[in-house]
Amino acid sequence: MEDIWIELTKEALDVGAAAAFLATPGAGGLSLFVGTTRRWTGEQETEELAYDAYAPMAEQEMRRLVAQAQGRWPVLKACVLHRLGVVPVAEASVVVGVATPHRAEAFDACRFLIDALKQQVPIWKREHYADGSTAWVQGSAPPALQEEIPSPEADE
Amino acid sequence: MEDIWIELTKEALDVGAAAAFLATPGAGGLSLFVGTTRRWTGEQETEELAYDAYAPMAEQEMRRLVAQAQGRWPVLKACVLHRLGVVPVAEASVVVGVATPHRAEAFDACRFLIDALKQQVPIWKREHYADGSTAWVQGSAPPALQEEIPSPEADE
Amino acid sequence: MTERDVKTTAPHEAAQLRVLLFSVLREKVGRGTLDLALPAPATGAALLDQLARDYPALAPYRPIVRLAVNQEYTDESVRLEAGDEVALITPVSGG
Amino acid sequence: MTERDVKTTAPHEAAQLRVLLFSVLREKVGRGTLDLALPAPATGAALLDQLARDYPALAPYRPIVRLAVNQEYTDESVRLEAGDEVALITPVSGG
Repeated sequence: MEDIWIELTKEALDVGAAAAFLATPGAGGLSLFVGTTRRWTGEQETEELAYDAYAPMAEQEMRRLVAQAQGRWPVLKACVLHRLGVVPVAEASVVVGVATPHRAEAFDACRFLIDALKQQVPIWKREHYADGSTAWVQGSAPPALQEEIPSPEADE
Repeated sequence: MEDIWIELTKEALDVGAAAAFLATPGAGGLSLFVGTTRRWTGEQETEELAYDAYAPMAEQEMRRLVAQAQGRWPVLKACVLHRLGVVPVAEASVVVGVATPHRAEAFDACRFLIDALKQQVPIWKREHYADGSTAWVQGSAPPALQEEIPSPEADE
Repeated sequence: MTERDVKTTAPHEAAQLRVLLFSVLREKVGRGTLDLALPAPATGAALLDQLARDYPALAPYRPIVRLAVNQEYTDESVRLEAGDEVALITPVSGG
Repeated sequence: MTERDVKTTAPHEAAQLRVLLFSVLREKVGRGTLDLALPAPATGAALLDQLARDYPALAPYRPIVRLAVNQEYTDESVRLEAGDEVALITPVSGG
Protein backbone atom coordinates (compact mmCIF):
# COMPACT_ATOMS: atom_id res chain seq x y z
CA MET A 1 0.00 0.00 0.00
CA GLU A 2 2.93 2.37 0.56
CA ASP A 3 3.44 2.14 -3.20
CA ILE A 4 0.24 4.04 -3.91
CA TRP A 5 -0.37 7.64 -3.02
CA ILE A 6 -3.98 8.80 -3.30
CA GLU A 7 -4.89 12.25 -2.08
CA LEU A 8 -7.62 14.85 -2.26
CA THR A 9 -6.42 18.19 -0.97
CA LYS A 10 -7.24 21.88 -0.95
CA GLU A 11 -3.52 22.71 -1.13
CA ALA A 12 -1.48 23.29 -4.28
CA LEU A 13 -0.24 20.03 -5.80
CA ASP A 14 3.50 19.34 -5.76
CA VAL A 15 4.68 17.64 -8.96
CA GLY A 16 8.24 17.34 -7.64
CA ALA A 17 6.98 15.47 -4.58
CA ALA A 18 4.98 13.15 -6.87
CA ALA A 19 8.09 12.38 -8.96
CA ALA A 20 10.15 11.79 -5.80
CA PHE A 21 7.47 9.42 -4.49
CA LEU A 22 7.43 7.45 -7.76
CA ALA A 23 11.21 7.01 -8.08
CA THR A 24 12.18 3.45 -7.26
CA PRO A 25 15.10 1.18 -8.21
CA GLY A 26 12.87 -1.09 -10.31
CA ALA A 27 11.65 1.73 -12.52
CA GLY A 28 13.11 2.75 -15.85
CA GLY A 29 10.50 5.36 -16.50
CA LEU A 30 7.95 7.57 -14.82
CA SER A 31 5.06 9.06 -16.73
CA LEU A 32 3.28 11.98 -15.13
CA PHE A 33 0.23 13.84 -16.29
CA VAL A 34 -0.61 17.22 -14.78
CA GLY A 35 -4.01 18.70 -15.54
CA THR A 36 -3.93 22.50 -15.41
CA THR A 37 -6.64 25.12 -15.59
CA ARG A 38 -6.82 26.51 -19.13
CA ARG A 39 -7.75 30.14 -19.59
CA TRP A 40 -9.57 29.84 -22.90
CA THR A 41 -12.17 27.36 -24.07
CA GLY A 42 -13.30 28.65 -27.43
CA GLU A 43 -14.46 32.21 -26.83
CA GLN A 44 -14.91 31.79 -23.09
CA GLU A 45 -12.33 33.06 -20.65
CA THR A 46 -11.93 31.11 -17.40
CA GLU A 47 -10.62 32.83 -14.31
CA GLU A 48 -10.57 29.84 -12.03
CA LEU A 49 -12.13 26.44 -11.47
CA ALA A 50 -13.69 25.13 -8.29
CA TYR A 51 -13.84 21.39 -7.65
CA ASP A 52 -16.43 19.51 -5.62
CA ALA A 53 -16.08 15.83 -4.76
CA TYR A 54 -17.82 12.91 -3.11
CA ALA A 55 -14.56 12.56 -1.27
CA PRO A 56 -14.59 9.10 0.36
CA MET A 57 -15.96 7.46 -2.79
CA ALA A 58 -13.57 9.44 -5.00
CA GLU A 59 -10.59 8.10 -3.08
CA GLN A 60 -11.99 4.60 -3.25
CA GLU A 61 -12.53 4.84 -7.01
CA MET A 62 -9.00 6.15 -7.46
CA ARG A 63 -7.65 3.14 -5.59
CA ARG A 64 -9.78 0.83 -7.71
CA LEU A 65 -8.50 2.39 -10.94
CA VAL A 66 -4.89 2.04 -9.76
CA ALA A 67 -5.59 -1.63 -8.97
CA GLN A 68 -6.97 -2.02 -12.50
CA ALA A 69 -3.84 -0.42 -13.96
CA GLN A 70 -1.71 -2.75 -11.85
CA GLY A 71 -3.57 -5.70 -13.35
CA ARG A 72 -2.78 -4.55 -16.86
CA TRP A 73 0.72 -3.11 -16.62
CA PRO A 74 3.72 -3.70 -14.32
CA VAL A 75 2.98 -0.62 -12.24
CA LEU A 76 5.55 -0.36 -9.43
CA LYS A 77 4.31 2.86 -7.93
CA ALA A 78 1.41 5.16 -8.68
CA CYS A 79 -0.01 8.42 -7.44
CA VAL A 80 -3.35 10.09 -8.06
CA LEU A 81 -3.60 13.52 -6.47
CA HIS A 82 -6.55 15.84 -6.99
CA ARG A 83 -6.97 19.36 -5.75
CA LEU A 84 -10.39 20.46 -4.45
CA GLY A 85 -11.82 23.93 -4.04
CA VAL A 86 -10.52 26.81 -6.12
CA VAL A 87 -7.78 26.23 -8.71
CA PRO A 88 -6.62 29.40 -10.52
CA VAL A 89 -5.60 29.46 -14.19
CA ALA A 90 -2.32 27.63 -14.96
CA GLU A 91 -2.33 25.79 -11.63
CA ALA A 92 -2.60 22.01 -11.33
CA SER A 93 -5.93 20.38 -10.52
CA VAL A 94 -4.72 16.80 -10.90
CA VAL A 95 -1.43 14.90 -10.91
CA VAL A 96 -1.42 11.29 -12.06
CA GLY A 97 1.86 9.37 -12.19
CA VAL A 98 3.15 5.84 -12.58
CA ALA A 99 6.51 4.13 -12.40
CA THR A 100 7.13 1.04 -14.53
CA PRO A 101 10.22 -0.85 -15.67
CA HIS A 102 9.97 0.47 -19.26
CA ARG A 103 8.66 3.65 -20.79
CA ALA A 104 5.94 2.43 -23.15
CA GLU A 105 3.95 0.87 -20.31
CA ALA A 106 4.45 4.00 -18.18
CA PHE A 107 2.77 6.16 -20.83
CA ASP A 108 -0.03 3.62 -21.35
CA ALA A 109 -0.80 3.19 -17.65
CA CYS A 110 -0.70 6.93 -16.97
CA ARG A 111 -2.97 7.61 -19.91
CA PHE A 112 -5.39 4.94 -18.71
CA LEU A 113 -5.50 6.44 -15.21
CA ILE A 114 -6.26 10.01 -16.27
CA ASP A 115 -8.82 8.89 -18.87
CA ALA A 116 -10.53 6.61 -16.34
CA LEU A 117 -10.41 9.28 -13.63
CA LYS A 118 -12.21 11.73 -15.89
CA GLN A 119 -14.92 9.16 -16.57
CA GLN A 120 -15.30 7.45 -13.21
CA VAL A 121 -14.18 9.43 -10.19
CA PRO A 122 -16.97 11.48 -8.51
CA ILE A 123 -15.40 14.94 -8.79
CA TRP A 124 -17.00 17.89 -10.57
CA LYS A 125 -15.62 21.20 -11.72
CA ARG A 126 -17.32 24.53 -11.82
CA GLU A 127 -16.04 27.13 -14.26
CA HIS A 128 -15.78 30.68 -13.00
CA TYR A 129 -15.70 32.86 -16.09
CA ALA A 130 -14.13 36.27 -16.47
CA ASP A 131 -17.58 37.79 -17.09
CA GLY A 132 -18.65 36.77 -13.57
CA SER A 133 -20.86 33.85 -14.57
CA THR A 134 -20.29 30.29 -13.36
CA ALA A 135 -21.28 26.89 -14.68
CA TRP A 136 -20.94 23.32 -13.50
CA VAL A 137 -19.19 21.24 -16.13
CA GLN A 138 -20.94 18.00 -16.94
CA GLY A 139 -19.05 14.99 -18.28
CA SER A 140 -20.16 13.37 -21.50
CA ALA A 141 -21.63 10.20 -19.97
CA PRO A 142 -22.47 8.76 -16.55
CA PRO A 143 -19.73 6.71 -14.88
CA ALA A 144 -19.67 3.08 -15.99
CA LEU A 145 -20.85 0.32 -13.72
CA GLN A 146 -17.84 -1.58 -12.49
CA GLU A 147 -18.70 -4.61 -14.62
CA GLU A 148 -18.77 -2.48 -17.77
CA ILE A 149 -15.17 -1.34 -17.43
CA PRO A 150 -12.99 -3.50 -19.68
CA SER A 151 -11.30 -5.94 -17.37
CA PRO A 152 -7.57 -6.65 -17.50
CA GLU A 153 -8.27 -10.14 -18.84
CA ALA A 154 -10.54 -8.93 -21.65
CA ASP A 155 -7.68 -6.82 -22.91
CA GLU A 156 -5.14 -9.57 -23.36
CA MET B 1 12.42 30.76 -27.40
CA GLU B 2 11.55 31.32 -23.74
CA ASP B 3 8.95 28.59 -24.24
CA ILE B 4 11.61 25.90 -24.66
CA TRP B 5 13.99 24.76 -21.97
CA ILE B 6 16.88 22.60 -23.18
CA GLU B 7 19.61 21.68 -20.74
CA LEU B 8 22.50 19.29 -20.24
CA THR B 9 23.69 19.32 -16.67
CA LYS B 10 25.75 17.37 -14.16
CA GLU B 11 23.31 18.32 -11.40
CA ALA B 12 20.26 16.34 -10.26
CA LEU B 13 17.21 17.08 -12.42
CA ASP B 14 14.30 18.91 -10.80
CA VAL B 15 10.94 17.58 -12.02
CA GLY B 16 9.04 20.16 -9.99
CA ALA B 17 10.94 22.97 -11.72
CA ALA B 18 10.14 21.37 -15.09
CA ALA B 19 6.41 21.26 -14.27
CA ALA B 20 6.52 24.87 -13.05
CA PHE B 21 8.24 25.92 -16.28
CA LEU B 22 5.62 24.15 -18.41
CA ALA B 23 2.56 25.59 -16.64
CA THR B 24 0.92 28.24 -18.80
CA PRO B 25 -2.62 29.64 -19.09
CA GLY B 26 -3.13 28.08 -22.52
CA ALA B 27 -2.41 24.56 -21.32
CA GLY B 28 -4.97 22.02 -20.22
CA GLY B 29 -2.43 19.29 -19.72
CA LEU B 30 1.25 18.64 -19.14
CA SER B 31 2.79 15.30 -19.93
CA LEU B 32 6.15 14.58 -18.34
CA PHE B 33 8.42 11.60 -18.80
CA VAL B 34 11.22 10.98 -16.33
CA GLY B 35 13.81 8.36 -17.22
CA THR B 36 15.33 6.79 -14.12
CA THR B 37 18.22 4.40 -13.60
CA ARG B 38 16.84 0.88 -13.17
CA ARG B 39 18.70 -1.48 -10.86
CA TRP B 40 17.97 -4.72 -12.66
CA THR B 41 18.17 -5.59 -16.34
CA GLY B 42 17.55 -9.29 -16.53
CA GLU B 43 20.17 -10.87 -14.26
CA GLN B 44 22.45 -7.85 -14.22
CA GLU B 45 22.51 -5.44 -11.33
CA THR B 46 23.33 -1.84 -12.13
CA GLU B 47 24.83 0.42 -9.50
CA GLU B 48 24.93 3.60 -11.51
CA LEU B 49 25.02 4.94 -15.03
CA ALA B 50 27.43 7.46 -16.46
CA TYR B 51 26.42 9.59 -19.44
CA ASP B 52 28.70 11.03 -22.11
CA ALA B 53 27.50 13.51 -24.73
CA TYR B 54 28.54 15.44 -27.80
CA ALA B 55 27.11 18.36 -25.91
CA PRO B 56 26.70 21.19 -28.44
CA MET B 57 25.22 18.87 -31.04
CA ALA B 58 23.02 17.14 -28.44
CA GLU B 59 21.46 20.48 -27.49
CA GLN B 60 20.98 21.35 -31.15
CA GLU B 61 19.30 17.99 -31.87
CA MET B 62 17.02 18.44 -28.85
CA ARG B 63 15.94 21.83 -30.20
CA ARG B 64 15.34 20.31 -33.61
CA LEU B 65 13.18 17.54 -32.14
CA VAL B 66 11.13 20.07 -30.16
CA ALA B 67 10.63 22.06 -33.36
CA GLN B 68 9.43 18.86 -35.05
CA ALA B 69 7.00 18.23 -32.20
CA GLN B 70 5.74 21.80 -32.49
CA GLY B 71 5.06 21.18 -36.16
CA ARG B 72 2.93 18.16 -35.36
CA TRP B 73 1.13 19.10 -32.16
CA PRO B 74 0.06 22.40 -30.55
CA VAL B 75 3.02 22.40 -28.15
CA LEU B 76 2.89 25.57 -26.03
CA LYS B 77 5.93 24.83 -23.92
CA ALA B 78 8.48 22.05 -23.87
CA CYS B 79 11.51 21.02 -21.87
CA VAL B 80 14.21 18.45 -22.54
CA LEU B 81 16.67 18.11 -19.67
CA HIS B 82 19.40 15.48 -19.60
CA ARG B 83 21.81 14.75 -16.82
CA LEU B 84 25.44 13.94 -17.69
CA GLY B 85 28.07 12.15 -15.67
CA VAL B 86 27.10 9.71 -12.94
CA VAL B 87 23.42 8.97 -12.25
CA PRO B 88 22.79 6.58 -9.33
CA VAL B 89 19.99 4.01 -9.29
CA ALA B 90 16.46 5.51 -9.00
CA GLU B 91 17.66 9.00 -9.93
CA ALA B 92 16.52 10.81 -13.08
CA SER B 93 18.73 10.87 -16.17
CA VAL B 94 16.23 12.65 -18.40
CA VAL B 95 13.11 14.79 -18.03
CA VAL B 96 11.00 15.48 -21.10
CA GLY B 97 7.83 17.53 -20.78
CA VAL B 98 5.29 19.30 -22.93
CA ALA B 99 2.29 21.54 -22.35
CA THR B 100 -0.61 21.45 -24.81
CA PRO B 101 -4.23 22.62 -24.74
CA HIS B 102 -5.58 19.06 -24.40
CA ARG B 103 -4.27 15.89 -22.85
CA ALA B 104 -4.16 13.45 -25.78
CA GLU B 105 -1.73 15.64 -27.70
CA ALA B 106 0.39 16.15 -24.57
CA PHE B 107 0.92 12.39 -24.24
CA ASP B 108 1.61 11.99 -27.95
CA ALA B 109 4.11 14.85 -28.16
CA CYS B 110 5.93 13.77 -24.98
CA ARG B 111 6.15 10.20 -26.20
CA PHE B 112 7.50 11.39 -29.56
CA LEU B 113 10.19 13.48 -27.86
CA ILE B 114 11.53 10.75 -25.60
CA ASP B 115 11.43 8.14 -28.39
CA ALA B 116 13.20 10.51 -30.80
CA LEU B 117 15.73 11.54 -28.15
CA LYS B 118 16.70 7.93 -27.58
CA GLN B 119 17.24 7.45 -31.31
CA GLN B 120 18.75 10.77 -32.38
CA VAL B 121 20.48 12.74 -29.64
CA PRO B 122 24.25 12.08 -29.35
CA ILE B 123 24.33 10.94 -25.71
CA TRP B 124 25.62 7.56 -24.55
CA LYS B 125 25.29 5.70 -21.28
CA ARG B 126 27.77 3.47 -19.59
CA GLU B 127 26.48 0.86 -17.17
CA HIS B 128 28.44 0.38 -13.97
CA TYR B 129 27.47 -3.04 -12.69
CA ALA B 130 27.47 -4.23 -9.11
CA ASP B 131 30.18 -6.78 -9.98
CA GLY B 132 32.58 -3.93 -10.83
CA SER B 133 32.43 -4.29 -14.60
CA THR B 134 31.31 -1.53 -16.93
CA ALA B 135 29.91 -1.46 -20.44
CA TRP B 136 28.91 1.22 -22.91
CA VAL B 137 25.34 0.72 -24.01
CA GLN B 138 24.84 0.83 -27.76
CA GLY B 139 21.52 1.82 -29.30
CA SER B 140 19.82 -0.47 -31.78
CA ALA B 141 20.50 1.59 -34.92
CA PRO B 142 22.48 4.65 -36.00
CA PRO B 143 20.67 8.00 -35.78
CA ALA B 144 18.56 8.74 -38.85
CA LEU B 145 19.61 11.35 -41.37
CA GLN B 146 17.41 14.37 -40.96
CA GLU B 147 15.68 13.70 -44.28
CA GLU B 148 14.74 10.20 -43.08
CA ILE B 149 12.79 11.39 -40.06
CA PRO B 150 9.10 11.49 -40.96
CA SER B 151 8.31 15.15 -41.47
CA PRO B 152 5.25 16.81 -39.97
CA GLU B 153 3.74 17.16 -43.46
CA ALA B 154 4.20 13.48 -44.31
CA ASP B 155 2.19 12.62 -41.24
CA GLU B 156 -0.93 14.54 -42.07
CA MET C 1 -23.18 -8.90 0.01
CA THR C 2 -23.58 -11.20 2.99
CA GLU C 3 -24.27 -8.32 5.31
CA ARG C 4 -26.94 -6.96 2.99
CA ASP C 5 -28.68 -10.35 2.70
CA VAL C 6 -28.96 -10.54 6.45
CA LYS C 7 -30.50 -7.11 7.09
CA THR C 8 -33.11 -7.32 4.30
CA THR C 9 -36.03 -5.03 5.04
CA ALA C 10 -39.34 -6.76 5.73
CA PRO C 11 -41.74 -6.70 2.69
CA HIS C 12 -44.00 -3.84 3.74
CA GLU C 13 -41.60 -1.83 5.83
CA ALA C 14 -40.39 1.57 4.57
CA ALA C 15 -36.62 1.90 4.11
CA GLN C 16 -35.08 4.94 5.74
CA LEU C 17 -32.38 6.28 3.42
CA ARG C 18 -29.90 9.13 3.26
CA VAL C 19 -29.27 10.52 -0.23
CA LEU C 20 -26.21 12.62 -1.02
CA LEU C 21 -26.18 15.34 -3.68
CA PHE C 22 -23.17 17.01 -5.27
CA SER C 23 -22.31 19.80 -7.68
CA VAL C 24 -25.22 20.87 -9.87
CA LEU C 25 -27.79 18.74 -8.02
CA ARG C 26 -26.85 20.16 -4.65
CA GLU C 27 -27.09 23.62 -6.13
CA LYS C 28 -30.50 23.00 -7.73
CA VAL C 29 -31.99 21.49 -4.58
CA GLY C 30 -30.18 23.80 -2.20
CA ARG C 31 -29.09 20.94 0.06
CA GLY C 32 -26.36 18.29 0.05
CA THR C 33 -28.31 15.65 1.99
CA LEU C 34 -31.88 14.37 1.72
CA ASP C 35 -33.43 11.90 4.15
CA LEU C 36 -36.39 9.97 2.89
CA ALA C 37 -38.45 6.91 3.66
CA LEU C 38 -39.05 4.72 0.63
CA PRO C 39 -41.96 2.21 0.66
CA ALA C 40 -41.13 -1.38 -0.16
CA PRO C 41 -39.96 -2.65 -2.55
CA ALA C 42 -37.24 -0.02 -2.21
CA THR C 43 -35.26 -0.08 -5.44
CA GLY C 44 -32.93 2.45 -6.99
CA ALA C 45 -35.48 3.18 -9.71
CA ALA C 46 -38.21 3.79 -7.12
CA LEU C 47 -35.92 6.14 -5.24
CA LEU C 48 -35.14 8.16 -8.38
CA ASP C 49 -38.85 8.33 -9.29
CA GLN C 50 -39.81 9.58 -5.85
CA LEU C 51 -37.01 12.16 -5.76
CA ALA C 52 -38.05 13.46 -9.19
CA ARG C 53 -41.61 13.93 -7.82
CA ASP C 54 -40.53 15.51 -4.52
CA TYR C 55 -37.84 17.73 -6.07
CA PRO C 56 -38.85 18.83 -9.57
CA ALA C 57 -35.41 20.43 -10.00
CA LEU C 58 -33.95 16.92 -10.03
CA ALA C 59 -36.30 15.54 -12.69
CA PRO C 60 -34.34 16.75 -15.76
CA TYR C 61 -31.23 14.95 -14.47
CA ARG C 62 -32.88 11.58 -13.91
CA PRO C 63 -31.81 10.13 -17.31
CA ILE C 64 -28.13 10.90 -16.71
CA VAL C 65 -27.83 10.14 -13.01
CA ARG C 66 -25.78 7.14 -11.94
CA LEU C 67 -26.60 5.72 -8.53
CA ALA C 68 -23.87 4.97 -6.04
CA VAL C 69 -24.88 2.80 -3.11
CA ASN C 70 -22.46 2.57 -0.22
CA GLN C 71 -19.87 4.27 -2.44
CA GLU C 72 -20.15 1.86 -5.35
CA TYR C 73 -21.82 2.52 -8.71
CA THR C 74 -24.88 0.32 -9.13
CA ASP C 75 -27.70 -0.41 -11.52
CA GLU C 76 -31.09 1.16 -10.78
CA SER C 77 -32.55 -2.29 -10.19
CA VAL C 78 -30.54 -2.45 -6.95
CA ARG C 79 -32.56 -3.30 -3.85
CA LEU C 80 -32.01 -0.59 -1.22
CA GLU C 81 -31.79 -1.39 2.46
CA ALA C 82 -32.37 0.80 5.51
CA GLY C 83 -29.16 2.67 6.32
CA ASP C 84 -27.73 2.50 2.81
CA GLU C 85 -25.75 5.56 1.77
CA VAL C 86 -27.12 6.54 -1.62
CA ALA C 87 -25.55 9.20 -3.84
CA LEU C 88 -26.77 10.68 -7.11
CA ILE C 89 -23.82 11.03 -9.48
CA THR C 90 -24.19 13.22 -12.57
CA PRO C 91 -21.54 12.76 -15.29
CA VAL C 92 -18.29 13.65 -13.56
CA SER C 93 -15.86 16.34 -14.69
CA GLY C 94 -12.79 16.01 -12.51
CA GLY C 95 -9.24 16.09 -13.79
CA MET D 1 25.22 24.91 -48.20
CA THR D 2 26.09 28.21 -49.85
CA GLU D 3 29.07 28.72 -47.57
CA ARG D 4 30.36 25.24 -48.24
CA ASP D 5 30.03 25.66 -52.00
CA VAL D 6 32.13 28.78 -51.84
CA LYS D 7 35.06 27.40 -49.87
CA THR D 8 35.45 24.19 -51.90
CA THR D 9 38.94 22.73 -51.50
CA ALA D 10 41.07 22.76 -54.63
CA PRO D 11 41.13 19.37 -56.41
CA HIS D 12 44.51 18.07 -55.21
CA GLU D 13 44.73 19.85 -51.87
CA ALA D 14 44.56 17.79 -48.66
CA ALA D 15 41.70 18.74 -46.31
CA GLN D 16 42.78 19.30 -42.71
CA LEU D 17 40.05 17.89 -40.46
CA ARG D 18 39.32 17.45 -36.77
CA VAL D 19 37.43 14.28 -35.86
CA LEU D 20 35.62 13.92 -32.53
CA LEU D 21 35.15 10.59 -30.77
CA PHE D 22 32.74 9.76 -27.95
CA SER D 23 31.83 6.93 -25.60
CA VAL D 24 33.09 3.54 -26.78
CA LEU D 25 35.14 4.94 -29.67
CA ARG D 26 36.98 7.41 -27.45
CA GLU D 27 37.67 4.59 -25.03
CA LYS D 28 38.96 2.23 -27.75
CA VAL D 29 41.24 4.84 -29.30
CA GLY D 30 42.20 6.44 -26.02
CA ARG D 31 41.59 9.96 -27.32
CA GLY D 32 38.58 12.19 -27.89
CA THR D 33 40.05 14.15 -30.81
CA LEU D 34 41.96 13.10 -33.92
CA ASP D 35 43.46 15.56 -36.42
CA LEU D 36 44.11 14.25 -39.89
CA ALA D 37 44.78 15.43 -43.41
CA LEU D 38 42.62 13.73 -46.01
CA PRO D 39 43.74 13.74 -49.68
CA ALA D 40 41.25 15.01 -52.23
CA PRO D 41 38.52 14.11 -52.96
CA ALA D 42 37.82 14.23 -49.22
CA THR D 43 34.52 12.45 -48.67
CA GLY D 44 32.97 11.01 -45.51
CA ALA D 45 33.53 7.49 -46.85
CA ALA D 46 37.21 8.23 -47.52
CA LEU D 47 37.58 9.57 -43.99
CA LEU D 48 36.02 6.46 -42.44
CA ASP D 49 38.22 4.20 -44.58
CA GLN D 50 41.39 6.03 -43.58
CA LEU D 51 40.45 6.04 -39.88
CA ALA D 52 39.76 2.30 -39.99
CA ARG D 53 43.25 1.80 -41.44
CA ASP D 54 45.02 4.14 -39.03
CA TYR D 55 43.10 2.98 -35.94
CA PRO D 56 42.24 -0.73 -36.20
CA ALA D 57 40.16 -0.41 -33.00
CA LEU D 58 37.71 1.70 -34.98
CA ALA D 59 37.34 -0.74 -37.89
CA PRO D 60 34.65 -2.96 -36.27
CA TYR D 61 32.45 0.10 -35.73
CA ARG D 62 32.59 1.41 -39.28
CA PRO D 63 29.30 -0.24 -40.38
CA ILE D 64 27.32 1.35 -37.55
CA VAL D 65 28.92 4.76 -37.39
CA ARG D 66 26.86 7.76 -38.46
CA LEU D 67 28.86 10.80 -39.52
CA ALA D 68 28.04 14.22 -38.14
CA VAL D 69 29.59 17.15 -39.98
CA ASN D 70 29.40 20.53 -38.29
CA GLN D 71 26.93 19.02 -35.82
CA GLU D 72 24.53 17.65 -38.38
CA TYR D 73 24.05 13.99 -39.36
CA THR D 74 25.15 13.42 -42.93
CA ASP D 75 25.49 10.73 -45.52
CA GLU D 76 28.97 9.28 -46.11
CA SER D 77 28.97 10.73 -49.61
CA VAL D 78 29.35 14.19 -48.07
CA ARG D 79 32.23 16.26 -49.41
CA LEU D 80 34.43 17.36 -46.53
CA GLU D 81 36.07 20.76 -46.42
CA ALA D 82 39.08 22.02 -44.49
CA GLY D 83 37.99 23.10 -41.03
CA ASP D 84 34.88 20.90 -40.91
CA GLU D 85 34.10 19.48 -37.47
CA VAL D 86 33.52 15.78 -38.04
CA ALA D 87 32.16 13.44 -35.34
CA LEU D 88 31.76 9.65 -35.39
CA ILE D 89 28.41 8.78 -33.81
CA THR D 90 27.77 5.18 -32.77
CA PRO D 91 24.12 4.26 -32.05
CA VAL D 92 23.15 6.54 -29.18
CA SER D 93 21.83 5.40 -25.81
CA GLY D 94 20.74 8.51 -23.95
CA GLY D 95 17.50 8.85 -22.04
